[in-house]
Amino acid sequence: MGSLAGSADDARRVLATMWTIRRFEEAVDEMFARGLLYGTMHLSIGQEASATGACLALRDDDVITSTHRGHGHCIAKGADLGRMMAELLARDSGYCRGRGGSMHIADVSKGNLGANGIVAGGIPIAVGAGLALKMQGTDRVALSFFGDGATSEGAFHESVNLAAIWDLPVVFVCENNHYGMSMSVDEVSRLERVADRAAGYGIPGVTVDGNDVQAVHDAATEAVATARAGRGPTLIEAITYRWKGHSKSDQNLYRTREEIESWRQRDPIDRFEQAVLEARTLDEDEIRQVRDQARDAVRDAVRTGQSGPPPSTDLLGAVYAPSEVDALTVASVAPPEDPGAATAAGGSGPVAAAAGARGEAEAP
Amino acid sequence: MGSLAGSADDARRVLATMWTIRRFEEAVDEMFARGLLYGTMHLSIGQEASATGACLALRDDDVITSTHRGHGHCIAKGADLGRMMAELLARDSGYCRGRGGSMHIADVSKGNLGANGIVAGGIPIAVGAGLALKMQGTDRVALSFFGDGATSEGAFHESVNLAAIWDLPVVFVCENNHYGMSMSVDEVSRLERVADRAAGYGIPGVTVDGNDVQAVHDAATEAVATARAGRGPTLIEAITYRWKGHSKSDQNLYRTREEIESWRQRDPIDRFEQAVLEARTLDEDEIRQVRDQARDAVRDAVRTGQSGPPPSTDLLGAVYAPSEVDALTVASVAPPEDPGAATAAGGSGPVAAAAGARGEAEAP
Amino acid sequence: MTATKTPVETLTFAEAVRAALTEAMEADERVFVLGEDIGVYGGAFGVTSGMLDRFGAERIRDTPIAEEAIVGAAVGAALCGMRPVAEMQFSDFTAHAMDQLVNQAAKVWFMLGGAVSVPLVVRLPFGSGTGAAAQHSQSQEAWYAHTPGLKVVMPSNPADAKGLLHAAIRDPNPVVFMEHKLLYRTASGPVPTGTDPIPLGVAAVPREGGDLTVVATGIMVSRALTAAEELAGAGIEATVVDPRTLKPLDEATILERVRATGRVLLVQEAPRSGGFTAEIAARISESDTLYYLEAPVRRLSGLDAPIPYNPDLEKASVPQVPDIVRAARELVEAG
Amino acid sequence: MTATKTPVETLTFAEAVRAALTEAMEADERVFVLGEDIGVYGGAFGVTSGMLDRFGAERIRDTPIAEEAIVGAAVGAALCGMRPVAEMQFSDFTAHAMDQLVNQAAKVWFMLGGAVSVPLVVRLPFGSGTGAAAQHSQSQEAWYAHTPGLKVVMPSNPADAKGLLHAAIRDPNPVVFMEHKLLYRTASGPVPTGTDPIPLGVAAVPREGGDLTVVATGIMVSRALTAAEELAGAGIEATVVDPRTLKPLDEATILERVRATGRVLLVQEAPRSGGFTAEIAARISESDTLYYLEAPVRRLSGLDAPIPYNPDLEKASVPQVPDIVRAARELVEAG
Ligand SMILES: Cc1ncc(C[n+]2csc(CCOP(=O)(O)OP(=O)(O)O)c2C)c(N)n1
Ligand SMILES: Cc1ncc(C[n+]2csc(CCOP(=O)(O)OP(=O)(O)O)c2C)c(N)n1
Ligand SMILES: [Mg+2]
Ligand SMILES: [Mg+2]
Repeated sequence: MGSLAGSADDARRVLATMWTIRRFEEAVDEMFARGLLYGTMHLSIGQEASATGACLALRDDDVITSTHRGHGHCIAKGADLGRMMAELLARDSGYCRGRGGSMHIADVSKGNLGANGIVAGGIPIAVGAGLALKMQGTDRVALSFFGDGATSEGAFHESVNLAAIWDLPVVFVCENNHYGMSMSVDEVSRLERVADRAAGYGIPGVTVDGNDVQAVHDAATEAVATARAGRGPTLIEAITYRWKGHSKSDQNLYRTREEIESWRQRDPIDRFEQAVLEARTLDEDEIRQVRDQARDAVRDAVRTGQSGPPPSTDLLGAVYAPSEVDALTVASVAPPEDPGAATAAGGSGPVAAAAGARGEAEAP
Repeated sequence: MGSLAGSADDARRVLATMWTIRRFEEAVDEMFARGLLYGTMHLSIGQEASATGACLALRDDDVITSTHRGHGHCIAKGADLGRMMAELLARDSGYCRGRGGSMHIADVSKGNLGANGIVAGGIPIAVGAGLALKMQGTDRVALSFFGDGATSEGAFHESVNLAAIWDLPVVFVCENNHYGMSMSVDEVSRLERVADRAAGYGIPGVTVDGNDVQAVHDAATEAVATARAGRGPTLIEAITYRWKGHSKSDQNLYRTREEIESWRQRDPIDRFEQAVLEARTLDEDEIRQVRDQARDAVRDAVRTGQSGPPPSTDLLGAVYAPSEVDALTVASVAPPEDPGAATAAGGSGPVAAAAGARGEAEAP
Repeated sequence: MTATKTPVETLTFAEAVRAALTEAMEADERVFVLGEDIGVYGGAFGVTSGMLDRFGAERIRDTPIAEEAIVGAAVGAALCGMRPVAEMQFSDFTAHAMDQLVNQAAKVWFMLGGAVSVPLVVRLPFGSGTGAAAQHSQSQEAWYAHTPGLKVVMPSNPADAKGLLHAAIRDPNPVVFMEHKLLYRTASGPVPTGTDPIPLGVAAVPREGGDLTVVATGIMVSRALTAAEELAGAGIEATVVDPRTLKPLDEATILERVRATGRVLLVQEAPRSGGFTAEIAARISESDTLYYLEAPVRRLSGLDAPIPYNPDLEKASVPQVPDIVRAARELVEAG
Repeated sequence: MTATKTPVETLTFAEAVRAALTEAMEADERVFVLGEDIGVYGGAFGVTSGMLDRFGAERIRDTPIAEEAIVGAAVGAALCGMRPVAEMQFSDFTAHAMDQLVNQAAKVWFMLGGAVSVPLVVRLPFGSGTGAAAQHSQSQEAWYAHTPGLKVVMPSNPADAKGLLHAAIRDPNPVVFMEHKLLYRTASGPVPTGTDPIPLGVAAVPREGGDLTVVATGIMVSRALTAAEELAGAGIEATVVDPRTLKPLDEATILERVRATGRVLLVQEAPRSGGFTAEIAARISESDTLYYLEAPVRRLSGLDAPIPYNPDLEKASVPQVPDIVRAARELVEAG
């Protein structure tokens, strides 16, 4: 696997993603403070490397499930910032038409099956996605993000086990940011590492420095390859830290100022920039350019979001999909760029090219 | 730990328990076939050694949770056969006053918190029992029986983890009889052994021959000692086999006649009898006597059960405990034989001698 | 009267469910079934018996005992273009899967702004009468009907079971499909061949009579029909309405029939308090149908108690034919 | 009028809950609290704030994120002589714990023949209005009220919160204690000092008026009272009934008040279909109270939809004061 910091293209892409996440969430934080946003928010500032490194290991036609702390995953999987911001601003132009908010942003067209307000709620869904992708005879992969706290849930256990015994193409990425809300990860398990949970399922478990985008990317790339090859799931633990409180109500009583500060010193973006500079892949100016672009993109997004129309008030009409909706047409998420690719790679499953099932007409 | 087969007292006790379970379930099987019993039954014939060996490692004041296949646990924890049979016959004199049936027999006075119709349903309850026993400052232990199939449930995961991190006095006994209904244990996990699941929780996991009562007893004794000493839970896997179908509707399509026959050859009772004979602890006559006593006790139980009155028809009056019921008075399960013992051993917990809390009068 | 007659075959309720599953799987490769012991065992109630041989282990997919993962995997598969049918071995075990059913499946379409639907069927063998006691005998349709985003279907006979299951599988929304265990073998009747769906949200009126209307759900429909025969012998003619789907509910048909007879008896197996027929009573009481009532609404329900093991008590816990006859007589004689 | 007056203090709803917990823990060593982030964090809504310092980590017991184990451990502890109070961080997460709550806790006393009881309280912060969207805003009291073996309490003000929680903790049965999140800080009022319980099953009638009866639950009680003030300005006098506990339900008081006014408006936050007020409507419609009605029963409920994020839509999803005023006027003017 190549060095991301060593390739100008990769370095730009990685930096652009990480800075976009950072700037997006800083903007959100500020807007919230100014009373422009409603509800609550869970920010991933300080954790940008895990979302970025993991999603970079995916193809466009792979899918992810995300969490309550999902802005980073969403951006890294290619979402439109304007539609994200519009959703946070509860507009009709938002991804969820203003009905979901931060905890439910999804971008199905890019294979993001959604943030989730339920801790561990996305994990079984990712396993089902992996099952579908396998049954459809594709070599697409489902990657599930979740936190350290989520591994205490029964849903984690049932899901990882199911993916393991069915050799499903699923990658489990635990973003261990040391806390589930106020609960230290050290207190919710006797294990040294979250990745050691893998031993209970007979699957590979790897722990990486989650603030090292290269390390995350390497681990994810290998796990994705394993999954694509039909050898089943991997559990990746990416050790990181959230700089901000758990949510808007957090007073940070369970951790020290010093601890937070020490992790700010381990800024994943700064670290990657240093690597890029050391490798002389990009110079300071080029890096600043990426950073400025991220800032501008977020500013644009705020404007786009704010100019969005208010949502439809027909709530009762929005509860059930109308019978004309065929799941396939809306849910054939992220078709491969070369429509032949997936079919070529697949065809061995029982439902080869599900898109053709029942011969329904489908817009290209 | 001494050899059970080498001590006449132990040998008699073990044989009596195993034969009682065997004869009880044979009787139940026959009664069901003759249409005398209602509902369904899950028989543990062939698995007698695990219930017997594990319960023998417990004190009277320790508690257990049991399963749908719970007659053996119930008998091994000292239940009255007549009340068990009365329950199966749906009489008022049954343990549940005819309301529970086979899947819900409990004998709270002996520390059996109940069979359970929900797979893995008793596991969290055992953890809560362990928590209570610990908080009350006792050195009592909770032991949870469950099957191989139960380890796929989220409840298993959450509970074992909780017991592990809180160092609760709980012993998890998985009776691996090779199948969860029709599902082979090999198909529900990538692991070689169920006990390997322990690795995911940082607790000891041991696999024993579940048809060897001595092996089960040794493992349970050690696990109980660990628990009593405040060092937390152990997962014991007892490998065994059920001779009968899963329940009354089972056609045994998922396994071969040969497989069943091969396990009948490994009869845990026969095996223990051979060991006793080899050790010359008891002779054939003495063994026959134990066996006959078991048969007679079961016959008596059938008679007692059948002579029980029909249950109360006041169902609506049976839904809620009346407000005079203080949980403590009914739930101070299995007070230690020497009332001083538990208090002496405990007293360190925050609720020392809970029986004294609020100074309520309680019958001795 | 009809120009062409659809050929029918006689099937049990279990066979009708199996027929719908089989036909749907043949017609649409995206349909598959997952659950505990549905393969070689054929399901706890034999519903999927023989389907493993026909469709193989990929599409008749035996799972570990892990209800949350079963429903969750079905949700994820549905999101990605499949049309899963998940079986809970007993409806009671859905207690383990409520997050995926209620917090995920039911809400995705709404919460994600209509970006993606969850075409999922969860089959729930439910109800009492088998001696399986409190944890294996519940009737919790009211929970699901109170969950926006779910559709709730409760067929009362083989023909409806087949037609409604076809509709449920084709529906783009999550559908809870409730099958009373006692019906599987005891209910037998003519079932149209072919794969025509019975649309969700249309009540059936299997019997017409002028003296009272009995609205009954699930297994209570056949008991109501038997009771109606008996009542007819005593000169009381009952209309029997079978909502068939609780969500969507065919309120119009129910209210119309209640108005026509002026007397209504609501019959469900579920415990009384907060049961689904309370909703029907409420709809009557808040509409002008109220003015047509010649006697108060009458509900017959299961007791507000868990289901006991003892067979006599178990029977006494839920409405039986004589209870319906008695309540109907009282209702008619009241006014 | 009363001879001796209990001293009162002014507390918020959250403080009142905390006071009851604190007093119960001081009075009875068997009482302890477990849940997520209840220790140093003080609970997601600050209810247990400061209690860790007072009682220590053994009795204010922070748990992993594992709702089934939380409730299950509470059940096991209750069986063995403790009196646990389990907090679900949001009521919605009970979806993970339904097996332990419904299949275990609710049924043990009945199913085990009265051999052992489960003195357990599960506190559920519930309801919409915080912008937390569909998975954090539900009102599922109807599920619990439809579960024989559970008691269901829903206080509407600080004094009731405290007194009812004392009763719930002392009750030998599992009690679901529902706390509307919006009340925690906004509801403030006089609360009697001391540990007197308010018995479960006794409705309150915080306002009397002859024109109609409004039966409202939870946060809808304060909205109903505000609406009643407004209505009084327009010459319409409303009786407001607050059931306080849904199971057991004080049916007698409700029916009596409905008979006295001849008009009834039922107000709940939960979605309409199958909501708890349907049960109240049913009880009215099946009793002779029906004959006293001068207009059909009127229900105001949440929409049959998940709760949306957008604040305007969120508000529009559940009854607000003007909705109550409007419905009451229509009801009174109707007949
Ligand atoms: C089932 C469930 N339980 C509890 C919560 C409340 N909650 C939201 S996030 C959170 C902490 C999650 O910790 P972790 O999984 O480590 O993710 P992080 O917040 O650290 O990213 C909790 C307890 C929830 N949303 N869902
Ligand atoms: C939650 C739940 N899921 C499914 C069932 C149906 N069921 C009862 S026993 C059983 C098999 C259990 O297997 P195992 O745990 O190995 O115990 P065994 O029957 O082999 O003793 C199943 C699937 C149930 N009772 N509860
Ligand atoms: Mg975390
Ligand atoms: Mg087994």
